[in-house]
Amino acid sequence: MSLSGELLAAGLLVVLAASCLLDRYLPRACLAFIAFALLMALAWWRLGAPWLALAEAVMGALLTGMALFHGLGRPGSRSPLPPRDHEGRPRHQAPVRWLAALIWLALAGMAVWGVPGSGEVAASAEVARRPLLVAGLAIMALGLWAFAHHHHLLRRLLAFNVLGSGVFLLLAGLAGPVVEVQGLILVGLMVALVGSVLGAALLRRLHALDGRVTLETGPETTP
Amino acid sequence: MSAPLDAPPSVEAVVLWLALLAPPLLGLAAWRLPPRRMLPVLLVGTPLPLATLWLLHRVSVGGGLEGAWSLAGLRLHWHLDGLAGLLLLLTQLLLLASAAYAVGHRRAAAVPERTFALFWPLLGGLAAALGLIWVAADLLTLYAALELMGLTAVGMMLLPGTGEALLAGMRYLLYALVGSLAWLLGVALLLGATGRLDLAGLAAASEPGAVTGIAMALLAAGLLLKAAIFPLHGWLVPVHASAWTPVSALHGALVVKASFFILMQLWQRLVPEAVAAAWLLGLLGSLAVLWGGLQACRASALKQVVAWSTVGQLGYLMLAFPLLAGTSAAVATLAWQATWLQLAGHALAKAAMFMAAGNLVLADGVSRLTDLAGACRQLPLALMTFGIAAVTLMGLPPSAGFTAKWLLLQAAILAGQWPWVVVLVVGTLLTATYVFRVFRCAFVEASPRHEVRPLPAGMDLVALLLALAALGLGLGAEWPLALLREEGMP
Amino acid sequence: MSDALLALAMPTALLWPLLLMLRVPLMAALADRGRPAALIDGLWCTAPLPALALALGVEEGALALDWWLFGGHWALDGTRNALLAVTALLWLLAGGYARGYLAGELDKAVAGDGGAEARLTRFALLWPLTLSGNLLLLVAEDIASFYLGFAVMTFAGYGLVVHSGTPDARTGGQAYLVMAVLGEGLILAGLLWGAGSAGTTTLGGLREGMGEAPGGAWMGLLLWLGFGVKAGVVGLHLWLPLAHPVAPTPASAVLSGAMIKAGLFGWLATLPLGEPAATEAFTWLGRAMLVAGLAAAIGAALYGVCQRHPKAVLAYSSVSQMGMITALVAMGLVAPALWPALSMAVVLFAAHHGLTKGALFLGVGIGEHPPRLPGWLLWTLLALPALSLTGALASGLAAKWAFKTVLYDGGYKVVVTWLSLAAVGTTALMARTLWCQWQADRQARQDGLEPLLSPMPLAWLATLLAALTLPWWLGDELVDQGWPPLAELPGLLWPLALGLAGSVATWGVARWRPLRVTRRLPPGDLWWLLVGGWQRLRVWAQGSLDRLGSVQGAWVAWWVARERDAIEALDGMTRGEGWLRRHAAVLMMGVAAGLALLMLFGTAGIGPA
Amino acid sequence: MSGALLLLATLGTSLVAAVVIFLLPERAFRARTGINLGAALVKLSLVAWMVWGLSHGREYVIEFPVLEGLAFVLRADDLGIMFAGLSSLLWLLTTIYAIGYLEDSPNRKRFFGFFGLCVASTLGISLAGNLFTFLVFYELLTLSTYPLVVHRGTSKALAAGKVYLRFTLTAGMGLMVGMVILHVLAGDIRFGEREILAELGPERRPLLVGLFWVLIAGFGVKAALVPLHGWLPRAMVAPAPVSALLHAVAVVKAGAFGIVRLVYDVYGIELSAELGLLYGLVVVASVTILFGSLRALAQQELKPRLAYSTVSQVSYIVLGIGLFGPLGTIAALSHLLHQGLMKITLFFCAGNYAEELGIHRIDELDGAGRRMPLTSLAFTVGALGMIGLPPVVGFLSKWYLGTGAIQAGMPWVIIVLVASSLLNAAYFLPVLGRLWFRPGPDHGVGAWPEERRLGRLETHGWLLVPAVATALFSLMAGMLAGMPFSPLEWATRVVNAEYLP
Repeated sequence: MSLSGELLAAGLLVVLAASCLLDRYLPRACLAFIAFALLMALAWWRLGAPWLALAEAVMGALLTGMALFHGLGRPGSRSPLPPRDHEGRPRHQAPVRWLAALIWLALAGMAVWGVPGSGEVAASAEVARRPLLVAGLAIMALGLWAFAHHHHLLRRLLAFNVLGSGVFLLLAGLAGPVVEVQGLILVGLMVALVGSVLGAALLRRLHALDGRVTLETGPETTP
Repeated sequence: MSAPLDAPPSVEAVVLWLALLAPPLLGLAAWRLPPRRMLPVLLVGTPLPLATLWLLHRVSVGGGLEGAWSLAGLRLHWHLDGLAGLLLLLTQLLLLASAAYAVGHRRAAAVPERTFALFWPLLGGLAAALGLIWVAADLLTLYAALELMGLTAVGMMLLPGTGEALLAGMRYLLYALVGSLAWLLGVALLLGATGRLDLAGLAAASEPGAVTGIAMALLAAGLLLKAAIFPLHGWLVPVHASAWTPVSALHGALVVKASFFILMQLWQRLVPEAVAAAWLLGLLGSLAVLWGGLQACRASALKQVVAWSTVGQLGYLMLAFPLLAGTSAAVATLAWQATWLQLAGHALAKAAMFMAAGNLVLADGVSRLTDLAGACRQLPLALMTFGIAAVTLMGLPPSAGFTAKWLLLQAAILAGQWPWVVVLVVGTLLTATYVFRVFRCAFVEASPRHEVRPLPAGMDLVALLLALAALGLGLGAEWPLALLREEGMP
Repeated sequence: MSDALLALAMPTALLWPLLLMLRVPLMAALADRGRPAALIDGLWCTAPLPALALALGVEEGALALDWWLFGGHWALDGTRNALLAVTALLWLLAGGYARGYLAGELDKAVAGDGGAEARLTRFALLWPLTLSGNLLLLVAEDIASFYLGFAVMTFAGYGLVVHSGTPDARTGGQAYLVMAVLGEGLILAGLLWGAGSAGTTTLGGLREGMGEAPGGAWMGLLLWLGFGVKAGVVGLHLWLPLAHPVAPTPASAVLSGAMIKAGLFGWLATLPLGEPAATEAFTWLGRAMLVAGLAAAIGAALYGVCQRHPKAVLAYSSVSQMGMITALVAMGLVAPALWPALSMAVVLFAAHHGLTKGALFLGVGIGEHPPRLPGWLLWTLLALPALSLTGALASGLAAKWAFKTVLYDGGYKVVVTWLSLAAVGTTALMARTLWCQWQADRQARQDGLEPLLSPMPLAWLATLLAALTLPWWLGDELVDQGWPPLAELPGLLWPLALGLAGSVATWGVARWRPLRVTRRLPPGDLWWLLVGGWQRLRVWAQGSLDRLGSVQGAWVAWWVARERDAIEALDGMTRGEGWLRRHAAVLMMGVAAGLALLMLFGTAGIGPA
Repeated sequence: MSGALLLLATLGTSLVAAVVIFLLPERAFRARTGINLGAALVKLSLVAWMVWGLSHGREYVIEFPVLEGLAFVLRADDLGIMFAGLSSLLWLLTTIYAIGYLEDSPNRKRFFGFFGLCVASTLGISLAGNLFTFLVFYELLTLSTYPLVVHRGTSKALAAGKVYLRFTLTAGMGLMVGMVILHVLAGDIRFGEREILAELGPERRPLLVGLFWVLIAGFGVKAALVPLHGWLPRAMVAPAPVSALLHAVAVVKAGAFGIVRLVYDVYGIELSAELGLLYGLVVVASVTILFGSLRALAQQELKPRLAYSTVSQVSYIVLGIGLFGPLGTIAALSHLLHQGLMKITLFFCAGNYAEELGIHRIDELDGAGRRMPLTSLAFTVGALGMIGLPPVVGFLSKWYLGTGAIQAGMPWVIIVLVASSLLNAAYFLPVLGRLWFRPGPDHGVGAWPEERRLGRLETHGWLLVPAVATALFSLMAGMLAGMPFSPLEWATRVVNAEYLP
């Protein structure tokens, strides 16, 4: 595995994550997420965790993707979600969210730079994993920001999934693909899947009940 | 978990795992054959707390039990000390009570049997998750159990299927997931730093420093979100207000506390000396007490009052952090006992209170406080239960809340940390304010009578028993506390 | 008398009236509705009889009751015997008199007047109760019993004063009660203080302890004034002229004859009279008492002659006479050496005044309802006690002679002179009384006479007799001065002559030109000033209370407004909850950041470790 | 029966009665009455048994640990049993009264249940052996009286209940904090272990003084010391038996009893005197006495007047405590009982007037003596006792207070006593005057506000008997004060045995 390949993969992951999170056109965002998950599976494969790659491909990409599209609703089905997110947020709060995400990023970064060298992690692997670490940090921060920023429930689900993937990347990047990490990520993947399925189903129900796509209630929703 | 064992398991271990794994199986069985009466539920469930009692006895005689599983190269650790055993016992009792209550609730609220059948496997899953959390001794098991608990809890919250419940459940789901990711991030950092997942090894391998600190901060934030500590409590109240009564009871009593338990375990092992951060947690707890109390005073629906009271009461638990961080052994011992006694007392009382409130709402058919007028005449038992539970929440004698508050005060005064004394006093008065607000509404005599739906007697009885247990724990606190003291702190 | 017998006799004497009192509601309950029982019958009249027998039959004796209050201690001795005898006799005779006096009420009650029936029942109940209080205080040697007797007598006596229920009676009763409560307070203060410093529970111990205690004179002052309310010390006598005219005549008689003497007995029992060891301050107290006594003796006479109601005149005469007694008691403090002899004179004087005043009061009733006696006989009989009171006859003469000799021997001529001047006043008062009665009698004779054999005239005659013959039956040691030699008579009788002359002169002047002064001097003198002052005080206090109330109201309103504001602010705050709910994710990041910062930089510790 | 068992049985009697009453249906009038009276009688005899045992030197203790270094202690000592005797005697009478009073009114089950709890707490207070146990029952008392105060469920009653809770719960918190500080400072102090605090170093003295006042404030709310008395007159909206119990035995007495325990059994009278705490107590008590009397004078209704009178009278107990000396102590302890007897009489009578004739205001009382002679007689006895006239018990208290004040070198207290007596006379005598000497409806003047004719006697027998009985008790306890087992004798015994400095 070359460093440049890693860098490319990492960069691609970040770009996909960003496009998934920033796109207001929801089907496209979902598609971006599936691509992102597939890339993740590739990353696992290359890290030497084939089972994890398989799990990611099946659960992260396939099943979660299905769940997301179910949440979106097929155009022909009963009361599909509008494909575009029209929810806006007041501008003046944006800096706070950015700041919070950046601080979070900084904290995680500080911790990450403090971690290597202290434990049993092999030095050779370390270098190769560094881009992954950076990508993981960036994806995590992006995901967190998006989770705080978006109102639309589907986008929040996406943000949560991206955030989770970021954390998994960090986990693997920090401790290597050891069995503990694989266990944690596996559990995390399962949880994410169940959460996404549940979330998507709930979104459908909520939308069917009173047409809402956000959690906001009452007059404060869209100032 | 059908993994090869390291050594032939001891009888205790077998009993423990049976007790842990029986509920999901029972839950699945109940899914297929939903129970229609309380008695079978009680009969089937009673062996579990008895087994735990026996285990506690063994623990008190021979010290804590521990062990490990090997699973595909992973070593998963568990241990059962006095604290875990007591919490397990508490969990089983509460689960049993809410299971029994749920049978009556289904009948009284006329929930379709098919809808309700889903409750049972979820309950079993929740029971297993909680049990695992108490006995888990490594982060992976903890993570898995935490997630299992969160998802089953969300599932149970969604069961009523109303718009409110779905909305609140959705919010809960999102925040619970994000909270666990924050926790996972912290775990990742810890794992990276030490390469260990088992708590004992982690405590031994970690050294205080920036990495541990940041990891704990991230992890704590996630857990605080899941534990609904101010200001991250926003999801709690809508969830409680819209869920079925046995579910709210379990959730308020146990689920939020599991997160607190994990946080406490890690904090004590990894950053016991982080005084300033502990004070921040104490401060958050204080704010929770105030905020929860004030909100409860202004809430207009009965279940909301109870839910807000949970927010406030959880704040007391947070006071443990500053009292344990960097204080003398005497203070720490006091605070340690106080915290778990408060947790247990609150769990019992809160469950009882939710059930009593549920009974009031269900029987009266109203949910607003002002509509409660005349309830004292028509539903004296439910109101009485509410009152007894409230005694514990207010921390008035002879309840567990009182004894816990006495210990907390003693610890705070001994440590010279006077702000917490003020918080305790103000919190008590706020609690009294909202509790007696309910009574003031219920005692009004001049009111139009409305029809009262008769409830199964067992529903009142279960709630009353729980409330009385919380009351009795006040003066009978010596036995559990002695177990705790013997065990010492991690 | 043996102790055992005494132990039986003394409680009997005290309980008998109470038993008779308890009989009243029983009788009332047993009587048919609408046919009230004759509550005041012969048996009822015998209430003081055991006490009288006790007083006359027992020389000395004491009885200890451990279970009673703080330990009861009842005793009989010379002074007590004399006063007890006179008191019991007067109550007995007045009780008999009351049978006749209240016959009219009974008739009304039988005729169906509920009010009359209630009044009658009340009288029948309270008369023996007052009596038992009066008796108890005379035999009590422990402070608690004494105070009990005094209080019972005082408060039960209120019922006798307001018997008729008219507005005048209400006023009189009010004056009586207000002054009595004031007196009780002063007595309680004095007793507590004295007994507390002496550490005793008996009157004897109190007397001895007080003489030497620091501040003893102040205790003495409290007790003097406290008992002085009852004894009509000047300034505290206000209730006498108001209560006497309105009370039923037999009640007036015992009020003035017996109950006033309770005040005197209080002084004798508590003040360290004749104690040579008493501190210097007591001498000053004695001087103050002396001045007050003489002022009362003369001032009351001057004011009294301007009264129009015979009972009011008699009440002022009581004030005047008690002033003289006060002056004599004061000599016990000023000149302790004289006291052994003087005390006899004081008791004699008190006994004489008690019975004689009783006779006079009963005589007022006789004047209003004259019996079938020839006019000259009736008027002689009415004049006899008057003359006796001025010191010209019988017991009066003996009493006057008794103290005069003692004072002369002690060298206090000035005091004697002042007392003689007071006697002039007494003469004038008596003349005025008889004049007023004459007026009433003329009116009454037109309305018709009543038979002699009714209880009223008989009781009156018996009282008269007892009063006049007092020195012969009361006890030898009290009259050891004997009778004055003829040569001393002019010295004793000139006040009478002077008083008579003055009265006749005034009468003459008044016939020529009517004196208006009587209109402007109402009975009760200072009381009306006090009432006026009290009214003004009340108006002022009401005003300030109202102001205070409005201030408090504003204060409360302010707090209520603040509470409302606080609740509004709270509601505003609770709306912040929505914000918290929406921003939980950001808040989680914030919390994590805060925790991490504190972990990294705050390890030194903000909080006290 | 062993000592511990006897204690538990005594405490349990009313507790069990309360629980059983809660379990009985509302209609079960006879069963409830039977249980009530039976339990009251059993308890009274158990307490009498303990009194007998104590006077023969028996010990009654039971304890178990609640926390490390903190025990739940029940112990019957002379002082405690005195209060227990009072509460069980008056419970019996009040129960009788309440049965008559609440006839045909709703929520009787709730009433009697909490009534039993209230008495159980009072008994617990009297038998508590340390501050922790005391606090447990003290707070329990607050809780169990609340439903009684708001029993009528009117908005006025609910408001009064709110005020009541505000005062008592805040005070309870203050008390708890103070007790915890004391616990931290000196460990678990059993009542009677006076040396623990006395032996603390001089540097602890200021803290002890501060703590003392915190605890006094905590007790003072229930004892209605000015300015913490605000709840008491408002609590008058409660039914008459509740007022009677509140004023005579349970709540105000609990506060006063707490002060007694604090001064005599925790700090010790000598330490309190050394720290200069007693003088402050005397001043507070004097102010309360006079203030209460003055306020009572201004009331136009009977029950508020009695309420303010309570404010004034309960402070006699505090005053007696403050007078460092045996006589003052005797006064304090005996007044604990005396005031209970007299005040409960007055409240019973006030309740009788209200029930039978609908009388609430004082000026409606004209001539009531003729209509209700026995009630009025009982009222007269109580009122005269309050004024401090012999032979009613009030005189004894006043006497010992006065002489105690002289002994303590505070003669000015006598002025307070006399002024209070005069004020008492000023607000009670007009009432008596109206009762007996004014013509009223029975003399053909006017009409009663709401006459009900509850029984063949002047009113319902259940209402009449307790009032007359307590009046008799207060009369007899005064007249026979020298007899053994009279309140005064017992107080003297307590003082001689334990508190003589």
